[in-house]
Amino acid sequence: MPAFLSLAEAIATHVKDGDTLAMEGFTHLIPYAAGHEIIRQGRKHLTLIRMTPDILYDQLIGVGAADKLIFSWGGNPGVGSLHRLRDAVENGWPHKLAIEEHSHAAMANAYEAGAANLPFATFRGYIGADLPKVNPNIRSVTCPFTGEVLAAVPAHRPDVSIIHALRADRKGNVLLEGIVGVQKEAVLAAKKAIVTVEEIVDDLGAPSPNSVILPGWTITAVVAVPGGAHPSYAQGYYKRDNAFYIAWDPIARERDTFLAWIDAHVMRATPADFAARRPAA
Amino acid sequence: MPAFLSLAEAIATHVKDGDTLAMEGFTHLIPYAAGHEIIRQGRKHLTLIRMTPDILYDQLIGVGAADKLIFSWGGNPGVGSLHRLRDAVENGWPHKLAIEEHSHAAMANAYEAGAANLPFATFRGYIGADLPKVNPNIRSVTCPFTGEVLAAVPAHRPDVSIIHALRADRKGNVLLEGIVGVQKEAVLAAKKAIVTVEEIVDDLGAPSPNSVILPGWTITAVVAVPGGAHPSYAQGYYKRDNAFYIAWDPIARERDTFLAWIDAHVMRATPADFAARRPAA
Amino acid sequence: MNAPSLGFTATEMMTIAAARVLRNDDVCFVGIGAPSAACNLARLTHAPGITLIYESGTIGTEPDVLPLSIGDGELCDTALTTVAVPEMFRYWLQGGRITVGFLGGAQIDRFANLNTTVVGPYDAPKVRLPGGGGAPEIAAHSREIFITMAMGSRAFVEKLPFITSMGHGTGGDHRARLGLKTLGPTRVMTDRCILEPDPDSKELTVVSLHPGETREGVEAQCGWPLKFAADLKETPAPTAEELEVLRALHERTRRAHAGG
Amino acid sequence: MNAPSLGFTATEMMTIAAARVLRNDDVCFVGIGAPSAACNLARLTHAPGITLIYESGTIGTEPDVLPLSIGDGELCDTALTTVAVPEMFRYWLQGGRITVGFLGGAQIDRFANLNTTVVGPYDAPKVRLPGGGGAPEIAAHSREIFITMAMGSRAFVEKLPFITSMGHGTGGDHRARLGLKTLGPTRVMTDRCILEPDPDSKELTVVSLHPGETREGVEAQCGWPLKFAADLKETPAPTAEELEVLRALHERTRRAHAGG
Repeated sequence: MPAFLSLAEAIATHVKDGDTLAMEGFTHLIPYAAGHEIIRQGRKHLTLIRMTPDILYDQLIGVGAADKLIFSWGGNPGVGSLHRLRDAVENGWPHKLAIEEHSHAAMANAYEAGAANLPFATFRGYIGADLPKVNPNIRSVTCPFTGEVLAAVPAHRPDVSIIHALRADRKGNVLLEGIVGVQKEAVLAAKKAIVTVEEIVDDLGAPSPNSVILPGWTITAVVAVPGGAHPSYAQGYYKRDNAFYIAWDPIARERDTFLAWIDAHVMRATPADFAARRPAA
Repeated sequence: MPAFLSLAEAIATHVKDGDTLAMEGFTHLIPYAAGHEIIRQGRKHLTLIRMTPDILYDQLIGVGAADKLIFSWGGNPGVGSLHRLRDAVENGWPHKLAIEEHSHAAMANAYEAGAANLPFATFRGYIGADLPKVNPNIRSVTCPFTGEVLAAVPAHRPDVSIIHALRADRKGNVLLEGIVGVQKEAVLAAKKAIVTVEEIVDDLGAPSPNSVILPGWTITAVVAVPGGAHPSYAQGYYKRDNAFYIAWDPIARERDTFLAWIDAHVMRATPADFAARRPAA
Repeated sequence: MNAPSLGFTATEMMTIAAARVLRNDDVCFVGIGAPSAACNLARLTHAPGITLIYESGTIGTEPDVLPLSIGDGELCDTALTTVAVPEMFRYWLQGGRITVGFLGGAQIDRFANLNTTVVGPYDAPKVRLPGGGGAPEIAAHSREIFITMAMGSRAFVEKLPFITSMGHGTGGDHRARLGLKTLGPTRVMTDRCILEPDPDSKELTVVSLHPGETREGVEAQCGWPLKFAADLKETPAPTAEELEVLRALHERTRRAHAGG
Repeated sequence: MNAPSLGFTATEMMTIAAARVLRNDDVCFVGIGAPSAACNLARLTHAPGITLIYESGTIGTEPDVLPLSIGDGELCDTALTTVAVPEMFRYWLQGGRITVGFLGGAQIDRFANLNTTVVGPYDAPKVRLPGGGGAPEIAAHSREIFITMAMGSRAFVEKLPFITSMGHGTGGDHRARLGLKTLGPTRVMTDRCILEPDPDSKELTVVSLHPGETREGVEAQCGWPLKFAADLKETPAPTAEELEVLRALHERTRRAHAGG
């Protein structure tokens, strides 16, 4: 059974400087509150894994928490650039960011392989593309039956994975629904997993015998943070705050407006503030 | 959109002598009615793929429909031997049956690889076991990052896969629930797929956005056969007929009692008879 | 440039041209932006049975408004089913079940290779673009690829600094030599014209000019010497229904995303 | 053989001995037969928090009656969740999340290797057994393996005709030399005694005789010269509660499976 902790306790106990950290959520259920807590606690030298870095990692990169980013698409979805990510890669601000870049297929397969405790993932990928020329972690294996050469990437095995889910029961079993992305794989691939949830309930209320549920014994810590995915969303709880995604562009474009935003909305805020940010469902 | 056919039409049109045929259903949702139709239509020289041959393949093997069996566990679950399978392997009755034998992990991974259009599946398997000595389709690949040697098996790519599902809607979309086994993978790995269902409805009534649904455009033919999984079961429709599984042992033990049963319950029966065989849910 | 007097914008023409080539039985892997608008326009007009798949895992989705991201809740709410992302890339894309993959990019070359990764050297980029996302494997595994991009001499370039996703490579049978059995890019719908690869060389060739466009005007927006088909056509102007449905879709979308 | 006067059968003793070694925080990969009875007995007595997983995909199941097959509807109805079989073998078993895997077989050797495949030559078997099913990978990936088997000189054999699943191979550090980090078989619960591998040689050694059993009686049921621990113990007889719960479970099961 996982520990039921406050967000501050969960991050303080389980996320260390230098960790390899995966925070997942494919547009849906992105663990923003946890990311803000990591910023507040001043973690440094993180290796951040995430398919779509999104505003979450733009913030972590902008404050200098990350030494390295492993990713496959680094934009503000439907809006444009992640300006803090670009500033780090193009100008080395606040410091140089190492990148290991993959395709979505590679990243998804790498999580899947990690969950399956395999050392690598194989798939038919990167054909005719240039990424293998710049990423030494893209290699190949040969099918022992047909001789076909396929792409191979190392499995993701984060020190810690953090996801946001709909709800947990009193045993720490966790329910995901809707766009479930790679969160289950991220949790099962990790040495430790922290799950923030909208609420903790007596009965998960899983609608199907095949609902996506992570048993409590696969999770290290469960934290209730209502609204903890904002400006991402929680299916059935509140909608994606698309207006915030659009508003982020000018905020992140300049270093001073970014730092002022972080100071006001992260450093001077608490996880409880997320509850008030939820738009209607 | 799939064709909505009678069972006789579906088998006559899409299952040919010599085909490689996967009929799946892991204890739950085994497509018995379709198997009986294949027997009635006298198909021969089939290569049968199935993790757990079960009574279904005992019947097909006993009537001589199969030249080869690819499998991982050939027993009557909880009861004992599959006597027709044993008679074919031990005594060559009604003719010699070639076998390609794997572990469950290998078979499940081979379906998964087939659904993913990969030529092979890799997993950490068969360590210290003798099966690789007798099955040339168990080979290995080496991880290009760690040097670890892993097991490899060819992907399953059946000519036809047949499964039984709970229900289909008018567009041929199909819902599975409960123990879903490898059926989704078997359908997606096959060149053609036939799905028998308990009923065809206006609305699938999927309880979760993540319900296991096969879109109609992945299926070749849909056939309504109420009770079509008996003596296996359909979650929420009728229970597994455990008494029949126990009763099968003496029926199948001798060739003449087996042939008499096939004559009475398959050759002289129709798909409609399955409806009457359903125990209560 | 389309004169306002034409009654539609160049972007509308591009979206409508892309929508028209979609078929009722297509299974489309949809990207955000013009592809999403085109696919949903097709669904709301001539191709009501089209299957739209977004890489977030939503299969057979029928959104009432265009999503801002590929994973808006609207997509899941209206989908036939939603699968995990590893399954999406393994069973559905690599599985060979997609008939049309939509791509776009910051830059394209004459063989319809695309760059969405960097401008300048990879290790010291002048402009760091978002990266490939699903594109490398969409380009490989979809039965055919439709590209939508606005023209411009910095976008349609002689040589890409980085090939994010392969189109026809160096042309000819390059795809086949790499073992690909899919068709690759078969159509490029721009704001000014439609291009298709030459059947043999695979070099992109203008086959249709949008209303009001000229050869010279289009050539000026392309960084390589552009070829034109012998039987160059004019793209039929948007119909009233196409414009009406597209504009209503955009208006619903604007209202939905402005909320918060 | 246990005399009727003991008040319990040898099979009951075997099942109860197996149940006792299960812990409240174990995650068990359960097979049909004695393992299923043992795991559910543990759950209904001293280990209510135990997690039972059947290879059909049911995770955290709490059946009221024992399933006849590993995929009875009862397992799914009472499970926390039910996953597809490829996921079961990839994420849950190979993923290293199982603490105890239960195995049995037609034959076992002194290093707890098991045969459930064939008696006689593989290509011309005298007896064709069901085959390995999940066993080869359960044996490799579970943190430890508990084996339940009734003794007999045709079951406990000097040399296996076929190794379906590896126990300790040829003994000593054989598992480690093959790269395995799991413990392999740590306990064999039979109808007459409990055996454990010697810490160094890994040869199975009798550590406890069930009530009423003798060294000679047990030796007669084993095909190799059997070793006994220096501090050989007697297995505590079943308690009244253990017998009551087990018999009630079997009675409920009989009633349920007789229906149809």
